[in-house]
Amino acid sequence: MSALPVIAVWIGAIGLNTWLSRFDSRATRLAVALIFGATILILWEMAVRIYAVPPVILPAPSQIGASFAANTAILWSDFVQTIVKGALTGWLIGAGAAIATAIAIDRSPFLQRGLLPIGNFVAALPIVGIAPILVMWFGFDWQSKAAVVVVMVFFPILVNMVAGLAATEPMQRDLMATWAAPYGASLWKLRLPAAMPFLFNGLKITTTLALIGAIVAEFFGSPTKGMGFRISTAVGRLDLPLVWAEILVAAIAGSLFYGIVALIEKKVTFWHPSQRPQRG
Amino acid sequence: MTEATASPGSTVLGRGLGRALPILTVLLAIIAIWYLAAIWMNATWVRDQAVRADTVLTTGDLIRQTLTLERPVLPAPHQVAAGLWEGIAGQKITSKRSLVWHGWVTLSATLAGFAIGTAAGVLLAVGIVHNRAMDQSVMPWAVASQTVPILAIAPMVIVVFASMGVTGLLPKAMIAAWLSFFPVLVGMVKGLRTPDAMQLDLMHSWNASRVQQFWRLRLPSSLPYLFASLKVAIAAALVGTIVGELPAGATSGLGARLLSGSYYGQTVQIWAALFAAAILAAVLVMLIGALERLTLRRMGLAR
Amino acid sequence: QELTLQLKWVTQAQFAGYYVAKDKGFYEEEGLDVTILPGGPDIAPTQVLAGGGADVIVEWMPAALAAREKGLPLVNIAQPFKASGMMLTCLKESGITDPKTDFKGKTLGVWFSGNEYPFLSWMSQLGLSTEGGPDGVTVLKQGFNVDPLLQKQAACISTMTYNEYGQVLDAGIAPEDLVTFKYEDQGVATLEDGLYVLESTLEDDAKVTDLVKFVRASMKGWKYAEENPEEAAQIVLDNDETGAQTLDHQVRMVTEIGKLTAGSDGTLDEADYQRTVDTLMAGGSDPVISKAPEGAFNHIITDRAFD
Amino acid sequence: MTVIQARDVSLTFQTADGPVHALKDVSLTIERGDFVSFIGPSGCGKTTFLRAIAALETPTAGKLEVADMTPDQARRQRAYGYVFQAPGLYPWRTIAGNISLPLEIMGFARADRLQRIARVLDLVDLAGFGGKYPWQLSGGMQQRASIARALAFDADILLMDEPFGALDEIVRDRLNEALLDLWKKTGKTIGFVTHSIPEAVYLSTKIVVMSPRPGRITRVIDSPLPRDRPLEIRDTPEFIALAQQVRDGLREGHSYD
Amino acid sequence: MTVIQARDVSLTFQTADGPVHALKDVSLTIERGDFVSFIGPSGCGKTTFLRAIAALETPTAGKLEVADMTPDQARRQRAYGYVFQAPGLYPWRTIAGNISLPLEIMGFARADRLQRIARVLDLVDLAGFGGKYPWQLSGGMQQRASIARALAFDADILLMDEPFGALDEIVRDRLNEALLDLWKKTGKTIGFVTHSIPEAVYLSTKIVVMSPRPGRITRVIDSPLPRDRPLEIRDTPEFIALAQQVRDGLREGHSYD
Ligand SMILES: Nc1ncnc2c1ncn2[C@@H]1O[C@H](COP(=O)(O)OP(=O)(O)OP(=O)(O)O)[C@@H](O)[C@H]1O
Ligand SMILES: Nc1ncnc2c1ncn2[C@@H]1O[C@H](COP(=O)(O)OP(=O)(O)OP(=O)(O)O)[C@@H](O)[C@H]1O
Ligand SMILES: Cc1ncc(C[n+]2csc(CCO)c2C)c(N)n1
Ligand SMILES: [Mg+2]
Ligand SMILES: [Mg+2]
Repeated sequence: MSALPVIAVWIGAIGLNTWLSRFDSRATRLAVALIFGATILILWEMAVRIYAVPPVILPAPSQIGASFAANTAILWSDFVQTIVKGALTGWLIGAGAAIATAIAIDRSPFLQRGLLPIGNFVAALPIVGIAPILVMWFGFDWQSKAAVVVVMVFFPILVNMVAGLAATEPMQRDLMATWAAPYGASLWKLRLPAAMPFLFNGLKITTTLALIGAIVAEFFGSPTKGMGFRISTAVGRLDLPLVWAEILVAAIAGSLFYGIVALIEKKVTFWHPSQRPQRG
Repeated sequence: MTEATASPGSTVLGRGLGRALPILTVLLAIIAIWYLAAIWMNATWVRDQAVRADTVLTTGDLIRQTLTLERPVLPAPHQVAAGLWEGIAGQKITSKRSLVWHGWVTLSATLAGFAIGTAAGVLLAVGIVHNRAMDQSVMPWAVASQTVPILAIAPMVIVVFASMGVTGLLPKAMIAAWLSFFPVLVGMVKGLRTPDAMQLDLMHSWNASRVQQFWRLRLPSSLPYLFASLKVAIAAALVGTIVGELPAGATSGLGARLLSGSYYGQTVQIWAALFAAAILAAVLVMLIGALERLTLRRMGLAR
Repeated sequence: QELTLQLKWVTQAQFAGYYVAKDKGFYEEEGLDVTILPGGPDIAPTQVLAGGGADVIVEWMPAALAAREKGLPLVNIAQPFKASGMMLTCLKESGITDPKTDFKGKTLGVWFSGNEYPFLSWMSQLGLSTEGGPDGVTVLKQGFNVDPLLQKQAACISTMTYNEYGQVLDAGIAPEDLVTFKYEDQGVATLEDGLYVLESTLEDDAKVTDLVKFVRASMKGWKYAEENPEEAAQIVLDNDETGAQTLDHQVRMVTEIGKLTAGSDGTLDEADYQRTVDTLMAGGSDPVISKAPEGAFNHIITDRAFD
Repeated sequence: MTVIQARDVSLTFQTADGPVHALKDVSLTIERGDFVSFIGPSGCGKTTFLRAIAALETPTAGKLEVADMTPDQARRQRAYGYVFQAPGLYPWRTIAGNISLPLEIMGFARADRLQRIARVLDLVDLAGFGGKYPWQLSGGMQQRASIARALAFDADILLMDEPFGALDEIVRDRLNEALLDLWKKTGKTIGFVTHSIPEAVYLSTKIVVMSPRPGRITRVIDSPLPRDRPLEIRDTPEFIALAQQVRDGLREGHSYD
Repeated sequence: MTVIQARDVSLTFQTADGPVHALKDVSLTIERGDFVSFIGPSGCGKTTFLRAIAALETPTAGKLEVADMTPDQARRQRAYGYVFQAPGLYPWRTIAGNISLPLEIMGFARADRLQRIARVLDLVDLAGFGGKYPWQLSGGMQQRASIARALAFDADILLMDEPFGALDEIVRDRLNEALLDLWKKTGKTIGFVTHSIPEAVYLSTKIVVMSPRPGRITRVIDSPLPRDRPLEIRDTPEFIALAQQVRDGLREGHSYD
């Protein structure tokens, strides 16, 4: 019986979205996505209230919102510590190193064939195993978090970049040969631009990896701030709304990070068929 | 220009060697660097100990000691290899110290999570491709779902499941599923959308129903994409399981092994468990690769 | 009767009493079927209790009282541990001899997740800020092991007399090279490893009967462990599924734990309780508990168990 | 008997850059057994018109009838086979499997399917290749297979959109001969899009010349050539004159792309 | 003066299915200012021969000289421009940027580049489109841009591999006329691969007919047509006779694909 209102809201939202989705314009697309998200929140709130779920198990969205509003200062400093210092720095260093490595081994198929399988192997190492080791090596502040992120993002970006550098069409390479282009010119004017769609694929995948890595690494030692630190201590204090507020920050930051990279991708690879405005 | 042409007289053996040689070379280089790093990183400790014990070290002593520490900062490759060997072959596989036993515990949850994640990913993808409302609602939030630091809240997830009476393998598997459904979803949506306009038009001109279109066109076309995603997904499922094992009472599984090594500063145990996990991941990915080749060859998609 | 016990930490001799009681059949004799769930760094036993995953938990009093203020009505039903085993262990070479003067500007490793409260009140008694700077201390959230000390990332780290301290010694650092500050000696000790249940559990007579049996059998286990350290260590080892423990370490741990359980028959000493509450209320700007809790402990179980 | 009847058919695509008038007031009558070629510069709406007949596009104005039904009814009745420029064979099915696919979808029985597959493979001179996969065949053979697929379910109308555009001249000659042969044998009505003037002239009974922006028909030329056409007919003065007529038609409506 | 000289050139590809003899004992002399067309069925080695001249492939036997150098020396001296069947424009550069690319690589100064770009855009009738991106242009325009790119650095030799294969007949006619015009104006030596007999006959001073398996030259036909060729020349008896000659040559070496 108590499930009736939940089901009613659910069905109502589905109906609304089905109707809206028929218009398929920019605005309705956004609206549909937002309605979907809002529905989930409402259902969550209703379920928590109707079934009297204890807040130490699952707080209601309203409680999370209140905690978010009450703790903005803490959330901000955690955000700076973990995402700006840890994740972003690590991601930039990792991406830079991966791109440089890809270009460095570009001329040596031998190295590529040797490095890539091993790279895939290393990428399969679970971070929970690497994190304590890196915390031991690089200290407990954000440097070790950045190091974890570097390790996590390096190989996915490397693999994509190497594939991208090889992704030119034979005809495009032949053209370069007919102009007797030296290595540098064909790298700079052909292969790097052609590699961009692949590179951005790697960059996008690794945005969420970077966040997760930085947060989890904090479980293995950290200063007294940071999102991972806050989550683990707040769980210990049963301050679940704060935990979820941190998760919310992570989700927003992650989506923004992804969105920004996707936006840059759009600017850089405007020419790629997947980015061009549809003709006809 | 000549990349594609195999040199004449190349044998299977020669080709195998041609593939293994670069890997071996890089591997050797890594091991050499690793040894140097081990000496360098462990030296501080060895020197401090010498000072504390008031002894003088020769370079030979220093190097020997850095490579044989019981609690090294970085264990030497042979120490890790010995730890792995000890864990895999040195125990009865039912022993709690056996990596095979822990590996099996992890594997079973991984496979369960992988199965759940794959099923969820495929079903969502089918829905998304066939229903515009679902496409517009689910897809943006699927991306957002992956930004939730599931690894950080895994302990809570376990507790929440426990409060609902779900314990044992399933909570771990759910975390694994959460991580693995996303690549499957993305790959499958892409795959189901690969048939080009002409192929869809052909189906249309034959007045094929949606179900016929799905089974005879969309699904077969999506398989290459599906397999590519499955490889990512199974590795993700393994990571999810290991993370889920840490708080699941930390009793067994490679994750528990990793963490308990960490509590007691047993670096060699950590590294052995780490490598066991990576090897397991590599084997799983290879298995899917083999399955992929088999299927695609039978379908005539791999030449 | 089935009963689930959630431990605060991984399987080790810290919980020897319970494992002994189970292995030696003490629970069975009382007609109980007890399941022991090991804990871990990321497990908040209070949360497990709230979620219904366990009937009884082993928890430290600061965390339990904090949870009580958060609205989770925890009640202490027994207190096998009389004394606190927490201490700060410093490298002698860091030059720390007196907490009052030497902590300034140093980095200290502290356990969080509800275990930071005694430390914070200690620092506030010393008048030291925990926000770093030359006049305060830099606090490092210590992970699960003693690496920060060995790697000299911290001048001092938190250790338990029975566990981490031994690990530091095992790592090859001699006791002469270390300086230790026990919380007991600093007057900031709080009660550790008590047994807690939800208030609602105590309203159920059948449950109360079970708990009485449970506490009685557990205390029997503790006394047995005190008297037979070797056997107790072996039992713990047999119950450890990770296979990471060593017998030597567990034997030492049983011995050290014995010193903490020695003074207790399981009944909570109200004086100890009051001292814990006072320490926590003195927690400086951000006290753990803002007002003295009421009904946070209950002697019903121990009274019935031991008369 | 009239099979396809278009009256003032217009078709406008709404695009981001404004409307595109792919077809504007197109009227045409095609009789049973006609071989009609559509020729015209790129973008003049040939494909769009053929797709409209096949109910793959819907006209925005005018009336279009196929076998006395709406195009969509005709589609549901499987009144036509459609051949695209690229063979569009499924790589995971053999040639026989590919031909079988529409038959399966239309619910033909297994025995009937096998018989039909054998017959059309024979018709396009691919007997013996049923077990091969598409990529094991040359481009010309693939295109013949795709024609076989469109023939298998024996629709009365065959619509072909530049089926030989990607093939070389010699192969094209052969396939043109084969197609003529097939048409004579089966008496099907064929709509055929091409870019090549000789091809259009060689094959058709009726040549429809179109011009772009907006897409419309500028000339409909009825061919005086006999139904029997050896390849050498292309060197006859009638043929050359007809070709010139088509070329003139094309020039009229053509501006430098 | 001889510009390209091939003596007994053979080129064998080693493939998984055994060696493929793409060229076998090919001998040919091309004089300065010649317009040479290569025609033949698919797989007869036209592309391979052109690529060998451009030093994109290396003959396995025989001697090949370009402007009295080895092909590779000639390539390094940037002795030729090459146009592929597909336009092969870089999508991230505008049309002007694409034409500029080889000039940048060859180190032309900026001012000179701009001037050359303007000149060749004019030459291929694309003035005003320099700022557009390739995908914003039609296929014909893209192909003209790629020709402009090959012309920009003024090599003496122009090698073109089916440059108009993908275009429709009318556009093709126009581009053929433009190409002839350009050739007359600049006096370049042109090597041109095509599948179309009329195209080969219309453009060339010399038609090389090839046949496959192994790839070889079966006929070299010198054209008696004058250098000035209006489009209407294609209806003259000389033209038709020449075309017939080429067709005969093709038939000789051709087997059903
Ligand atoms: N789906 C569509 N959306 C928008 N415009 C379209 C669409 N399909 C075709 N067009 C436009 O309609 C016009 C006619 O296109 P159509 O494909 O019918 O030409 P065509 O004669 O077949 O050309 P081609 O010889 O290049 O195949 C063109 O301008 C084209 O760009
Ligand atoms: N890189 C290569 N490796 C192996 N075989 C090749 C390679 N390039 C071409 N060939 C083979 O060499 C032969 C000649 O090919 P080529 O591309 O020169 O023919 P073509 O006359 O240009 O044909 P088309 O008209 O189809 O372009 C063919 O049999 C082809 O399959
Ligand atoms: C993250 C984390 N770190 C430390 C402790 C403190 N702690 C409580 S019991 C125990 C075992 C002693 O060896 C320890 C270390 C904790 N609970 N969680
Ligand atoms: Mg078309
Ligand atoms: Mg070619």
